[in-house]
Amino acid sequence: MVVTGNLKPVLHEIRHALQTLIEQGQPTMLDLNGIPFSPSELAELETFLGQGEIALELDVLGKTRIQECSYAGVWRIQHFNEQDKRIGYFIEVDHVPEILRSQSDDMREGLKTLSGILAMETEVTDDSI
Amino acid sequence: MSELSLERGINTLKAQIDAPIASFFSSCVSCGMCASACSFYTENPEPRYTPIYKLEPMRRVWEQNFTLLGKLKVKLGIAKPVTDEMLSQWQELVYNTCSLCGRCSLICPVGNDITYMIRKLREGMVASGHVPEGLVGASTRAVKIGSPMGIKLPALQAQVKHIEKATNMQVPFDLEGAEYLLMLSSMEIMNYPEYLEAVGKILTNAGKTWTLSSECFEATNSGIQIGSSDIAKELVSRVVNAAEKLKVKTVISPECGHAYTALRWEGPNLIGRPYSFAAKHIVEVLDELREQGLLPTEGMEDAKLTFHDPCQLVRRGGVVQQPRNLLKLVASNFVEMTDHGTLNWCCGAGGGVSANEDANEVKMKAFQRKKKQLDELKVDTLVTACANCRIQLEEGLEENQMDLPVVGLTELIAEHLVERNTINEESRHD
Amino acid sequence: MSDVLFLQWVKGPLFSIAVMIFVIGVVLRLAEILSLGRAKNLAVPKGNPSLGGWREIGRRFKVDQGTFQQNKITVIAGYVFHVGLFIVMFLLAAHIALIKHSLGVSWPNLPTPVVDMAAVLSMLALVVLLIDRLSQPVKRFLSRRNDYLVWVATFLPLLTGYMTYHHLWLSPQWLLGLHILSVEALLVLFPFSKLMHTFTLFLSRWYNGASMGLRGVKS
Amino acid sequence: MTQFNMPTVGEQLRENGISRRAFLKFCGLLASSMALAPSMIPKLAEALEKATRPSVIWLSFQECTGCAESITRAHSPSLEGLIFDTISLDYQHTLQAAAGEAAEQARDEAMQANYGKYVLIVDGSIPLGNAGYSTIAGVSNLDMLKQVAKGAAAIIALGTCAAYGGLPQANPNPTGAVAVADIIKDKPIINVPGCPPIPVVITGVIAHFLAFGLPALDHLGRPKAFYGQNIHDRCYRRPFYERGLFAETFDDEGAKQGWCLYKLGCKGPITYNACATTKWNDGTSFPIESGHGCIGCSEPGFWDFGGLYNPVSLPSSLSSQHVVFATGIGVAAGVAIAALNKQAKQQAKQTREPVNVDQLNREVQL
Repeated sequence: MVVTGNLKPVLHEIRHALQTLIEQGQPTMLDLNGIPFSPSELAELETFLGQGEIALELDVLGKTRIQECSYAGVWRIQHFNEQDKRIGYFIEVDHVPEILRSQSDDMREGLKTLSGILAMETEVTDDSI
Repeated sequence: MSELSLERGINTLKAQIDAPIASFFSSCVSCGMCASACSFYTENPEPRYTPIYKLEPMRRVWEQNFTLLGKLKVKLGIAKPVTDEMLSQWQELVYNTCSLCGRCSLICPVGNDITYMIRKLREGMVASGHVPEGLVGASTRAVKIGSPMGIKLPALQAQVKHIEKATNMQVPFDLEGAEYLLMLSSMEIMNYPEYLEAVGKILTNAGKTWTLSSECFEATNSGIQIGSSDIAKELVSRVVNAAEKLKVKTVISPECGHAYTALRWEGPNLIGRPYSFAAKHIVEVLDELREQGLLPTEGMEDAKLTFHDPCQLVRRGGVVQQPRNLLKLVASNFVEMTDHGTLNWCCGAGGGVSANEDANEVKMKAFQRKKKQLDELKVDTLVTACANCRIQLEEGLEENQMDLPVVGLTELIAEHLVERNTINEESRHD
Repeated sequence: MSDVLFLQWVKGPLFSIAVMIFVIGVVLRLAEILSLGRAKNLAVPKGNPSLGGWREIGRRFKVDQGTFQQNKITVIAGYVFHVGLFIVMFLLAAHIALIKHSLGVSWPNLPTPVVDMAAVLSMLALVVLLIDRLSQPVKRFLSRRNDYLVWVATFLPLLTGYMTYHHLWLSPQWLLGLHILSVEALLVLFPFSKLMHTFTLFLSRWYNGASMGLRGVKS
Repeated sequence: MTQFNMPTVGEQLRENGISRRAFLKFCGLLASSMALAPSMIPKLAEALEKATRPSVIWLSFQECTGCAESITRAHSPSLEGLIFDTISLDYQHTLQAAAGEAAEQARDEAMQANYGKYVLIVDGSIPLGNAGYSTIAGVSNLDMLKQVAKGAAAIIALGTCAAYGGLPQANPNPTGAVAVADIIKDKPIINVPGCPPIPVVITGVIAHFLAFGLPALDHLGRPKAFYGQNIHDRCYRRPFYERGLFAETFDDEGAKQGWCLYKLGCKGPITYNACATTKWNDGTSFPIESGHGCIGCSEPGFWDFGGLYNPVSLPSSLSSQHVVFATGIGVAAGVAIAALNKQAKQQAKQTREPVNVDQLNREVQL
């Protein structure tokens, strides 16, 4: 069986990242695509990380699936393309994955839209009066 | 005839260099292990005494005449030539500090027969006139008088008479058709007359016919020691002529190392043909008699004794087991030195060193190696089978105030000999 | 010159030239040696000369106790170096591929880290031997320029090979090129230096052993 | 045609209906493809948001259009497609609608409008042997390159041909092909070699240029981010190499077991590229994973490495015939040398005079 020997260091890195998050509030991201694994090691990694309470699917440029692992604060983020082929695989160690947060610009745009709609509604209401 | 010169020396070396020598020089990796195999180095650790270094003149002649790169170096004028100065410097290394004992040849990890090369280098030293006076004297006496120590026939005859009177034994001269022709070394005639008596007793007792030759009794060969095949050939021819004239079956080389090498191995090559007789060392003959049951002995030496292997017998002659077989007949407490048999250390005086006054000091230093071996064992008696070794051992022991008798193996056996006539008579009485 | 041009140059024409010089040189040197001949020995043999020759070829791989005690560094480091070099030269997959390519014969290889370790041990042994050569009076005295040159020529292929495998210092092309170049230097030097002992050692042992065999000397 | 006030990349993307969350995903994937640390993702997003959409002039010289194929054949809307859409490709004679004089005019206009600011992409090598070997609209490649390079902010030499000479330069290089960097010395040049380069590498380089300017380059002018990894070091088959397990043929048991392809000519040990991590066809696989050795296409002179199927260590011109030939010469020379040696020895033997003791005595008395 092929063993790259990369599994152990990655697991330790995750542990260290979680500790850093707790102690310093610093989030960490790991790019699993950049690290060669053998199929058996990959399977081992999945088993080790396990399944947490949350599983989400986003629809952005193809699907993006987000799962919390057995360890709170450790997130599994998998990006897929339109053909549903995985093109990115990250481990993010944070309270909430960055991609889930609503972005300030988007919020500002939302606020603008929301305000516009409400303003229009007010106008309509005023007209009706 | 022209005088000896550098040119003649180099020419002689060129004629000596053969495939083995070219291979040996090509193989040397300068590991220095031959130094540790040589008692002249170990007891006198100057790097220039390293065996392979002693061959530097010959290596240069080989390189400059028989290798492409060497010839190129000569053409470019960057080759270091062999000069008269160099050879006179090397005389000490080639003669005084080498006994041709062959231990380096045995140890060398790449298999170089250094001793073989030293022997050949001496040919060049002779042709260029760089030889120790002692060896020239010995060679001259050997050629002109018949013995390196200047002993003439009458001296031997006197010895023989003395023996005949004392033992009631016939010592035949020039007995044609005898089985054995007994050769002697001057040292035995001068220092150890017991030897002749002992061999005579044993051979007669074994019912063998044997004889001395009045034309040639000297077995040693100064030509081999000085390294002149011309002189060696002259000397060995005398033995061959005497043996063939008397039509003997076997010529017995005495208790002497290099005489055996000269007669057994170099002789046929010097005269350019095989012998019509066999050449054997006395120890070989005795062991054959033992095998044939013709060497009955009685009584055992209970003194702790050890055997000093003469180099020319073990490393250059393959006579290792025979002296041990013989010793077991007569010694109950025989012990071996740490390095024995083919690995034995030289006494320090072989290969012409004993005849070379220049080497007097260094040969006693080389003896220290032997002394260490003996100190380890603490024996009561030291046995050997070479008169030259024996003299060196006795001298060395005396100088180092060691009270240890040195005995010739043949004499030791003779002392325990049971007369076969007595046996036969006894059996008849039964 | 770019690293690739360099690599192509050393891998291509230069390697062919080096191998040719090596082969021509070795054949020539052996001819030089063998042509000097050996006189037929007329003494009645006591044993079988060729048997003695073969016996000595084998026996001299072993060292007697006394000699070993006096030459521990030479013997141990010498053995480690030679065995290591043998493993590196003949049991690394890349080298076997080269031999298969140029001679058409091949055999199984060893795992690369084993070969790597052999290379490291071999280099360490060489360093030990060099220090020994410089500090032992006899070795130092005997050593000529040739001895040091051959040391360097043997060390460099090991070092550059090691560096190539571990991607040390330069680009792999440079390193592989330098490695091959260092081997080429070794090949060219080989026939004209003491490296020839690789072949002549067997000749020498045989000659010496044959002489021993003839005399019935069994060591 | 070309606007003087180009929109920013962010604006451009949003115009194409990409939400900010999608943009964030895009930046994450982009960072991943550029081998940037994930912590760089926010910085990348911020920089890209504000980067000006650049004008790009793409010149194709002695090339096969494989490089353009590589980037344009990707599934849409792919990451590379998206980034490709953010640039204003003002001249690319394969892709643009205009042809002939109109096309050349578009190039002139783009050059004038964005002089000193546009990005020049070159694929293909430039023949120096004879100007007529490759021309566009009657202008030789050499002249056109010099002319367009003059006003470029930076040049991306796309593909091994533009970066190092590539196939046209392979021995014996009949057209005298050279790389962009052999001609242009006074402009920043980013080499993006590969035959072809990996699509995301192409766009990654563009994105990096847009977001952060010129990337850090290695000694061969390649962005370290993509070409910093040795294929052999990152190869998933590396453990087999370490254990000394090699496929000997393409269909033996070793090949089926996925053993190392070194002996089948894999050039991974001397090749730097992102194939082993980024992979091809939307991350599906890369040559070694598909059972074929790396051919080293992102390295200079890869065509002349000595056979695609020969191990890297093999000499490129030595054959067993050389060995036989050399042995022959050696034997012939050996015979000659041997004759000389024999003669020298024979002569020494013949001229050797015997020594006698009288001579010795005279010598000693001297």
